[in-house]
Amino acid sequence: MATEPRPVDRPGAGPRMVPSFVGQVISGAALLVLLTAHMIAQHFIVPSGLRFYEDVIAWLRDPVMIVVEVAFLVFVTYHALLGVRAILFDFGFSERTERRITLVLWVVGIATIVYGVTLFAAILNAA
Amino acid sequence: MASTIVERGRPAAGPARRRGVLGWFDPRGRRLGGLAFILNRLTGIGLVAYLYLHLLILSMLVQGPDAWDDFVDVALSPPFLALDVLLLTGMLVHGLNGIRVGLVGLGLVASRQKALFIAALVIAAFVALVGALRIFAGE
Amino acid sequence: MTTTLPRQPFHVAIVGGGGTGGALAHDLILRGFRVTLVERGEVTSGTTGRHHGLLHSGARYAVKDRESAVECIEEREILGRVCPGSFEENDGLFVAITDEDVAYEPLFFESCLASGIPARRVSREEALRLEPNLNPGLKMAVQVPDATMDAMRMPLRFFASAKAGGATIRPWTLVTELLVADRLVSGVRVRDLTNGVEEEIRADLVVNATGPWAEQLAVMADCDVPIRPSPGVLLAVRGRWCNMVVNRLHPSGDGDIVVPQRGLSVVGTSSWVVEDPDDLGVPEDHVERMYAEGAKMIPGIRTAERRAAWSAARPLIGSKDAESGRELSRTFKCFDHRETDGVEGFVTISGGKGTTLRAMAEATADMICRKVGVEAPCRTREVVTLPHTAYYAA
Amino acid sequence: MTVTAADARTTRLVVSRRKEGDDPGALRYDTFDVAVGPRTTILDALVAIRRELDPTLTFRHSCFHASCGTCGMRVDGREGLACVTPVPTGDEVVVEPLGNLPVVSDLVVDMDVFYDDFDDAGRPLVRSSEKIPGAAKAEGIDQLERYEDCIECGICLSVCPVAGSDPRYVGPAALAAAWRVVEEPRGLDPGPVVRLMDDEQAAWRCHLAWECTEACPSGVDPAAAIMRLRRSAAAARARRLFSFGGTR
Repeated sequence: MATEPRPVDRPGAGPRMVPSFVGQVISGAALLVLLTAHMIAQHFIVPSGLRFYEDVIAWLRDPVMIVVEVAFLVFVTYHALLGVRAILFDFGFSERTERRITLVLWVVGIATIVYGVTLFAAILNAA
Repeated sequence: MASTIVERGRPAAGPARRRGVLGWFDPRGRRLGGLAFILNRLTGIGLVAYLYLHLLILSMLVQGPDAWDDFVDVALSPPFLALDVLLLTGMLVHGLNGIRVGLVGLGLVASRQKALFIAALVIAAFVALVGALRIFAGE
Repeated sequence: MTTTLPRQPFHVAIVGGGGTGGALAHDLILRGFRVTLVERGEVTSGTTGRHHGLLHSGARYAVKDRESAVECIEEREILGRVCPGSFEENDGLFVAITDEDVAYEPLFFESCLASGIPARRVSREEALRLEPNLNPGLKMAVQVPDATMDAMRMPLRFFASAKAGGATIRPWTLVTELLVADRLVSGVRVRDLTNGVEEEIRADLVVNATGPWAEQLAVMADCDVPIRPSPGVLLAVRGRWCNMVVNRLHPSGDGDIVVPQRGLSVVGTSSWVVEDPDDLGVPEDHVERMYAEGAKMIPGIRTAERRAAWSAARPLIGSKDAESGRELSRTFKCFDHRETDGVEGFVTISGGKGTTLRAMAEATADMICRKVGVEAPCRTREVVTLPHTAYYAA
Repeated sequence: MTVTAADARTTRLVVSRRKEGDDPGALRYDTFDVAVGPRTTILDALVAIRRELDPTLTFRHSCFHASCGTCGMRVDGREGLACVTPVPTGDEVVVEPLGNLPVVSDLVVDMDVFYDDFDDAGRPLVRSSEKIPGAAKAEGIDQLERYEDCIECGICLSVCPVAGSDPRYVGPAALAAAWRVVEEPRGLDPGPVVRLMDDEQAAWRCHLAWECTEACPSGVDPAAAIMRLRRSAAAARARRLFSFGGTR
């Protein structure tokens, strides 16, 4: 169905701290580094391709890798949810709905990171 | 050769190109930049879905070696490997196009978007091909 | 007998949303009238918008039509003041290519000065420095204060100002009949094309400002207007081939002017006469002539990419025997149909050109004031018009 | 348009006849067969329909040469100026109003929304002169992306996927107008314009689909203008950040 345009409001109150686009570019750049590391390290350095349980656990015990993986988790969650937010904002909901979306995504994001870190610890404990 | 009125008030299924939210994904009439926009959005949504799937699957590691290695056996079957190739391609397209979006979108190279998109696609295709060969060869 | 306007303002209905109608609406509003303007399409969609965009210095008319030339140089100065920012003050260059052109130059130059147009002789070398794309074979040139305008946006300022002053501007409103009884016009019957609703607009006076359509409207009141729709072909090519308006230094003919418009160059024009201003056509041989004649001044035009070719109908005042339109004057004329046809409440303004739209409005409004016995001076020489965007923006 | 027998053909035009206030889902088209020649444009064909078949057909037009920008519409789903769009050679062509602007009648859209944004962006400036006195060349005319080339047709707004789903976005034309003020301020202070457009609903809203630039009939390149505006905005932020006591 065609969307019938509504009257345009003036742009918002002014510059935010960091435009979400810039946030997306910065986190995207970080991901380029971290994801490349994640992929190369896990699938190219480890001879077996880091697939089987023992390999994975051994890999995760390396403190450098813990830092890299946690940083990766944080940035990927931020980047992914900011992307979801950008898409949702393009629907043209009301400003109130947009504020709610932002809030919900913050909750989801923190939950994701907490889940990821907890999972990390649990895996290492279980092994 | 007289001009004539043929028909009045024909109802139509819809406009020639969709507007609104579905219009984002309608490739008709789009040019290269528009296709990049569509591709970025689709791969982005796909990657978010994969992220959560990935986090879910990793929880199997908690259940110990047997559960995990059984899963890995399944994941090494050809249909799953094909999904891996798809995932790799999505990451490459999104990531390389992301470089273009970052460079162009901050006004650093405001007028090279087309060349950058083509470059991103070429590199993505090449790396995806190499990756696919390796994935299916089981290294 | 002169009075001020009554408390219930005198209502003028203007038919025709071209530059003349817009400027008249603006003028009448400033004089305290109530104004309703109806136009069957978008404003400026008739002749006004198809204009080549030259703000005349008057030089083109200096030799043969002194009256028009003086009108132009005066209006050029006034419009520059009341429509600031709407013109590119690029001047015009009349270039002599042939020996005949050179022989014509002294008469042209003197006529410009005599009409009050500041003209300056320019050597071949200087002309080529000013406009490197000119035909290097040119002999000499004369610089005059021509300028270019946007054929739609400049007139739009008058609509914007009239609207802001309270005029009702109704595009997409087709006049289906004039309300005439006992040889008195009391309004128009219109159809709102946006919703199909028919209604009557009562007015104390109806002004026919329909340009080349003037005769079609006038016959609805059994009146006669000696208007000849005289179309000309214009050609727009890609590329800004000149910055000044380049004219051929010779008696006005086909394809002897190149007007820069943004990234285009407009070559004009030809001239013939038609019956129906809605059915002009674009004769391909005329387009070819624009290419050929334009290239004599600026050779690059010969191979420039064609962006568009179109026809515009000038509303020329003249006898029905006119064949090409070139012999007709470019001045304008107001007709009070009480005097010409014994019909009261109906006035026609036609003839003229884009540059003189304000003067046409002033003359018409003066006539209306005289008719009604109202004393209200013209203010359009001083009041700066609103930007064109104000016509649309809320 | 007079069409000679030799090169004449008949094309079927399917023309949108939606009116203001109609249910947006209830699309209605009238179909006309029109004689056309090789040079007949969509605008010529519409004028012929109005003259010969249906005087109630409404569409915007003025200059007939891609200079006024009034006849932007969608021909077979693609935006263009009717006056320079030849009638396609197929049997049938669908003509519809621009998208992302309210329809007034048939092919006429309401430009108020467009111009409102536009005015805020810094009114379009028309150069008082492009001539550089005594110069051998009209310098910069080819090189500069001239915002004055904008003919305010609304096509960029119609093709923009972001404007397509969210009317709060100020849109490409207004942003390009703003950039023009920054690029060549002519004595004005461009600071407030940059600050106005440094906004999530303005310069930062674009998703780089680049459709505006591709569709622009006048070569304005609004997308690149938006990107340069972002750079200016980012630079202005950086300056504010590093200048003590500076306020935004």
